[in-house]
Amino acid sequence: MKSLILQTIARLLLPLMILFSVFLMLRGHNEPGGGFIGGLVGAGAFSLYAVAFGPASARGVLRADPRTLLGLGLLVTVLSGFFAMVLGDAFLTGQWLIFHIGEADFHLGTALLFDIGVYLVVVGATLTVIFSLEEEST
Amino acid sequence: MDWLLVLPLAIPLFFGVVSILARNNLLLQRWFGVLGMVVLLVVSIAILIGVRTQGILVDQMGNWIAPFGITLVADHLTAFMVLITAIMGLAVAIYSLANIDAERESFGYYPLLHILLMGVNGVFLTGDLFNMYVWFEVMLITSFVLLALGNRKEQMDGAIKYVTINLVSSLVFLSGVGILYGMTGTLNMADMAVRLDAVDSPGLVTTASMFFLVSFGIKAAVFPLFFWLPASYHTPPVAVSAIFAALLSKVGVYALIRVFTLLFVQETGYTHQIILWVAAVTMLTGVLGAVMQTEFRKLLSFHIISQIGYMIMGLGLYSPLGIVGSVFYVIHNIIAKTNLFLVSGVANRIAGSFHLKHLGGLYRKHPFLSIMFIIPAFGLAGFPPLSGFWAKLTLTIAGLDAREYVVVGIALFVGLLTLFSMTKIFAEAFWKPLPSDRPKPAAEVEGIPGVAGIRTMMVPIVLLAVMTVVLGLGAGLFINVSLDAAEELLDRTRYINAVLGDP
Amino acid sequence: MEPLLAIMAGFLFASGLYLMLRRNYVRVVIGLILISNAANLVIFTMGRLARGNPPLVATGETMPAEGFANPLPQALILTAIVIGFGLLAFALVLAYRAYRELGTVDVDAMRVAEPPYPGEKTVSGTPDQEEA
Amino acid sequence: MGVLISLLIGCVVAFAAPLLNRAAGSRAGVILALLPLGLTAYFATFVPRIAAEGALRQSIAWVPALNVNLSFYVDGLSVLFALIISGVGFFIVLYGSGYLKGHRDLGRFYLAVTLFMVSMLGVVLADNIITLFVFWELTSFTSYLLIGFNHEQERARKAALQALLVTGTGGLALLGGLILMAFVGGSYEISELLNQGEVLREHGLYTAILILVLAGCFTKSAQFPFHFWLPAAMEAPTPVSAYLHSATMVKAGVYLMARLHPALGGTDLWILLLAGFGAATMVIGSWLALCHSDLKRILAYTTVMGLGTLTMLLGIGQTEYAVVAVAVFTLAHSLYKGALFMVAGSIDHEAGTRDVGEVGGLRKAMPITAAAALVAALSMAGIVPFFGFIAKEFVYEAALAAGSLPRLLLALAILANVAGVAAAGIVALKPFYGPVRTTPKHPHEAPIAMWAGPVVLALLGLLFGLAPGLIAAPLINPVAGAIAGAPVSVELVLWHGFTPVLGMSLMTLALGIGVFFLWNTWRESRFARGFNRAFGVAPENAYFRTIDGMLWIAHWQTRIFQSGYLRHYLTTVIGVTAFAVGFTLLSRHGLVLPGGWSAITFYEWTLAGIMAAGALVAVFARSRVTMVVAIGAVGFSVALIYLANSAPDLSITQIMVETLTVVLFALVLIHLPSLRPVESRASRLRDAAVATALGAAVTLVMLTVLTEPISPHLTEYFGAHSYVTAHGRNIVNVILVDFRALDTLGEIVVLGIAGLGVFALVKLRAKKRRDGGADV
Repeated sequence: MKSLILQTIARLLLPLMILFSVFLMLRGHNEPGGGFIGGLVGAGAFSLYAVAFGPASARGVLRADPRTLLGLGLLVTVLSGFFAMVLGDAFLTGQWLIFHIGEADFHLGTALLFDIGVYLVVVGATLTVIFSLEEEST
Repeated sequence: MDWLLVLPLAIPLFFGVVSILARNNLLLQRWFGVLGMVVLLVVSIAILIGVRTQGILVDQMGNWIAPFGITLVADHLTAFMVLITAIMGLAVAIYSLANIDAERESFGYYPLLHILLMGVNGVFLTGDLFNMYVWFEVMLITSFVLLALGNRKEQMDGAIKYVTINLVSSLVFLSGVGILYGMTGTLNMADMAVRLDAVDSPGLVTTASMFFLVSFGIKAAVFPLFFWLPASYHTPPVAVSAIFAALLSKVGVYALIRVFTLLFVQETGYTHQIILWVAAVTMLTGVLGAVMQTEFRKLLSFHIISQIGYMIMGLGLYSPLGIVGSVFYVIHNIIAKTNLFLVSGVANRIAGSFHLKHLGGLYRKHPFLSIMFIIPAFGLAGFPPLSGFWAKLTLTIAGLDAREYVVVGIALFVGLLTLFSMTKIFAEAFWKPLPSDRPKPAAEVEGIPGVAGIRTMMVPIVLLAVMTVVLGLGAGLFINVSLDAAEELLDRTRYINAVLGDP
Repeated sequence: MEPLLAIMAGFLFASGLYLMLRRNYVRVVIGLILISNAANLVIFTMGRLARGNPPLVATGETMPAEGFANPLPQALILTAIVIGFGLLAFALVLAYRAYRELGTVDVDAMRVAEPPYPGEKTVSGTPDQEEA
Repeated sequence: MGVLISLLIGCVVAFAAPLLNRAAGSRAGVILALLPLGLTAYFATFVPRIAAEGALRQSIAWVPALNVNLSFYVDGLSVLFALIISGVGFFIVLYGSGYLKGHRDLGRFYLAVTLFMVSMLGVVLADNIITLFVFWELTSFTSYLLIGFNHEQERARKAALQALLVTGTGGLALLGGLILMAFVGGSYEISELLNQGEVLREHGLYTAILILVLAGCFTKSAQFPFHFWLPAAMEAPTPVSAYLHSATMVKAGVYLMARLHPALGGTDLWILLLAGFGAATMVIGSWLALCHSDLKRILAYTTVMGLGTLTMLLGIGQTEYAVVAVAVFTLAHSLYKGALFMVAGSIDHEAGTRDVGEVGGLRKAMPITAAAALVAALSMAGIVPFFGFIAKEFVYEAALAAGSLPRLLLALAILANVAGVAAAGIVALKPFYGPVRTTPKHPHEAPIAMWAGPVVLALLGLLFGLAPGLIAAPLINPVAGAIAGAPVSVELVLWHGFTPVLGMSLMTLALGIGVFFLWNTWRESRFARGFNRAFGVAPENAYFRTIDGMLWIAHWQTRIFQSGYLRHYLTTVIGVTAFAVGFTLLSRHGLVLPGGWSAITFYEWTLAGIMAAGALVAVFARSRVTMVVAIGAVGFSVALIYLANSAPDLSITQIMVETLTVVLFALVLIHLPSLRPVESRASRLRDAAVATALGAAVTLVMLTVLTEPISPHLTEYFGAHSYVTAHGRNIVNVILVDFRALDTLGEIVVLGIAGLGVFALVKLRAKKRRDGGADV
């Protein structure tokens, strides 16, 4: 599997796909996309890298253990929910900061935090699965 | 704010996540295991107090008014179930300290235990049918992993059967949710209850109810859908068997009670009569399965099935006393059955086997353990004045009152067979002298905490035995409270008004 | 197209269930995938369909266009797909692990947790050979 | 409250007994005996009060929702039994301390026997039927522990189980009967039900109630054909046999029948059942006694006879003679039988055997025991001036006065008593007189703890015989009145003069002595053996066959249902689902199909066709690659359906997941074998039928639901609030992260756990542990 072409492509694609996945996640509140889809794309980037260079190098690039990402994602999601409770609202009530920049309104809210959590969990869980299965094969 | 209702979900999730992140620190995981359960217990007590003092508690997630967001609801039944879940969680967490090997711990035993409870509590608390599906899945996937954790041969075999059948059940559930949504355009159960009454053809609602009868019936392990349970419950470590026995099938029973008192009451002469007869056959077939078993935990597993029959018998009777009987039976059974599983673990630790023919001599050498077995075992068989007697008595009175003589007859007869099989364990494992040709005791096998662990394992056993006795002697109080639960369940308007706001 | 989808959902159900009744556990997992899709189609159809009007609020508007597609089933299915994927991944790897431990993917030969009754005839044959 | 407190004290003492035994050693027995002694004194104080004021009632609520009260009803009947229970209990505790001296389980004996005493007192004192039942079952439970006292012997374990199951079966019937009685009579308190006799007897459920209640009483009181458990229960240590299986527990059934006589008694059915079964039990028991040479078995069978007599008397309980006979016979029997059992135990204890054929001439070694045995046996044989004589006279009088078939009953009573006389002789004379025999142990007189009981009980039998007036007015008449349901006053005298009954007594005695001398011949005879087989062994065998049959059914049905094959399980589950949904739809609603078929476009038909083809290919695929490709085709056509129906998010997700699924398959399938094996044709057809049934059911339900419009209220709300309130333009995403964020939270938890699960499945290496037993 370790072909030079694949390795070159993977090295190039990795940052692009990660950027794209973050973009998908961020725009998800208004356009098709969202944390889940973004997360799958992000996981795909590392999976590709793992195919090209082996799971060990992919783990190296990822730095964190995917299970840590998974845990962090869950933590972020719960905290986004508790954010509202601190402010006296029900669990998971959206809290919003609205900026007016020129013509456009800019909404920044806990929903985004929530989606980031989803993103992290999806990346973490998918990579946990893929890495361990690939390590089993090699 | 009733943010209280979120905590039974958030606390286990929090402790679970911390345990995932701290996966290399086993000591911390162990103590967080116990600590998390204690916190959960405190919260559940607070919820019960809240329900007792303020009536049905409601919390609209994200502040979206019902039926548009997801609503968490706690009535008496929910409060009971959440409380008993926390108690079982604590009991098993303590037991796990001496029962779970370091290998399983390092592969996520404690996070799984926490999140299992999260899923279970989610099912109890949610007022939204699709959300209930999600929590069922949370519960299922954690139970899958717990069951398989360890990767031993029996576990793999059991897990294949358990996973497959339960996935079918989930998909039937999901389809049922879809169909109900297609009929009512809503997912909030209170809203749905109102709209189902307005459906022109009650027969169609009854048809939809069959999806739930089957799907929850599989989870509850009723006849003829129970196969996954005896196929798998004896394969994981005892702590896992015990928490499964405590909670999983009872979640199915809870769901049956919930939907067949809240949603599907249009044609009770059909639906509830089916439930009643399913109950009768379930208790009979389960106990017959039990009497022929020679393995401690398999015998107990078949008993779970049998007792599920009692639990839904009260639902089938669909009278206040019947529901009281069901609720009481669920609570009593969770306590007693879990305890018996825990005792089986101690017996195995001492004698090195779960097979009755290899066990023996426990009565002579461990009289205290014997008492701790007798209490839940005879409680389960419905011996007065232990808790099981009152549960059975309530059902008997309710059944005779409804003139369901045959079903009552079966219920009483099954009690006798239960006694028969419990005395079988007692005679074989406790009374009989220890046979000489038996495998080496587990305590001598490497990698497992030795006999020293028994003291820790006895802590939850004693706790639960005391509960069985207290629940028996103090049945008056508990039945009065259960009556409140039954009235709430039978008078749907209270639930509906609490969720949707007074009309 | 709702009636057609109702038929398709039933068809996928039937095919998936048939596969679940096969002896090879890989087929069972494939069956699960089909039924998952079928259940999603049930929800999708039950929410009623709308062509060419996705549930989006256009820029500058505060409400979606009249006759927009029902967003709730879509959200439910999204959730169900993810859950289904998680369960599938687990079931698939379970099949792998079970094969490693038990030496077979033939469910009829999986009788470790429930050993044969005395005098019962079990499935004959050797464990499957791993393909070269 | 007094009664309840006394019982509670009893409980506390019971649970303290093992500790006391450890602390006080050999004195523990004497200390513990103070409890029954105190209780005897306490209950004795009720005797004058009842005679003066009538019955007393005490009550506090226990489980009010179920009408269960801790209520106690103290009248003549209950006080007589309470006195027997606590009085005999005193001697039993003493006796046990001697009999089991130094036994390592003595503490457990004290615990169980004291707990039994409390339970038994509860039975006879309870007013509430549920409370009564609670105590009733507790006596069964303690009896189980006591019969299984020598638990390392299989016989003891089996006998314990047998007694528990037989009495337990009856107990369940009893519970049903009592509850029905409460329904009909409108109360759970016996004292109130006693006034509802007419209502009860004329109600349609009367027969059911009576049969159920009697099932409980007959099994507990060892009536034929349930009598077999009693001789088997002789596996218990002798103090237990003396106490539970002659003086007290077995009389619980008699007590309850007597107690309920005013409420349920007097009907033809009552007379038929009680007199019939009672008389049969009486005769069978008495003659079975003579078929054995084990002292305890002989006594056990004569106990069966006594219980039969009492049941028969209650059956014909419409006369004063009968009710008085019940009272007198109960007391007399408890006194002499308790004494004789203890004597038998002493013989066993001292000589090491209790087979009549192996002992003889013990009189010299054990003079006190011998004397007690003699006195008790004379009472049992019904000889003047012992209390047993009065009892027997009353039995004969009652039989003569019976409304139906008096001659038959009298004849049967005489027949039974002849054997009784012989048995008394065998038990009390054979071991002590005649030539001295060598026994396994060298016999000595039993210690005082062990002879005190027999002596006192036997002497009481003499005292009450000589001075029956002592107890007639204060005790016997209230008892008889309670059974009759109306005041009774009969003068109790030893000497009636030369009545026909006296003649019969003499005849009984003469015949009995004759049988005594012919005993060995009888026992060896083919008739006796056949008799024992038919009435002693056969019922017990029937019990074993029932158990075996039950186990056979259990095995058969479990093997069918829990076959061990996943495919059987799934077939059943799918079939049941299909049937439940399909049948309900067709039977409760019927088929209504929606329109709108013409609106389906060509593209949609094409998509459906691709999807169907993909599914079919997956079904019939022979290679794994084909199968995965086919499943991909299905997934992508589903994605296209989503896209065509305004669900872009769904479509993208489906495609992503589908891709990932293929990757997973690729990673896993390389490790797995090919798609063999293939099933038989029949099994494939069956599976196809079941699967199609459920698929069709789902389709039909969906089509039916589609005939009605869906309520749009949720959809409209989401449309209106998605941007305005929740600041999102993608409504689906807003639902996911806001409106229904809790779903998403659960969803990612599932995904996360699945990830951890896969990790554990792959990475955790199952260590080679020993086969068979599961770990930890």
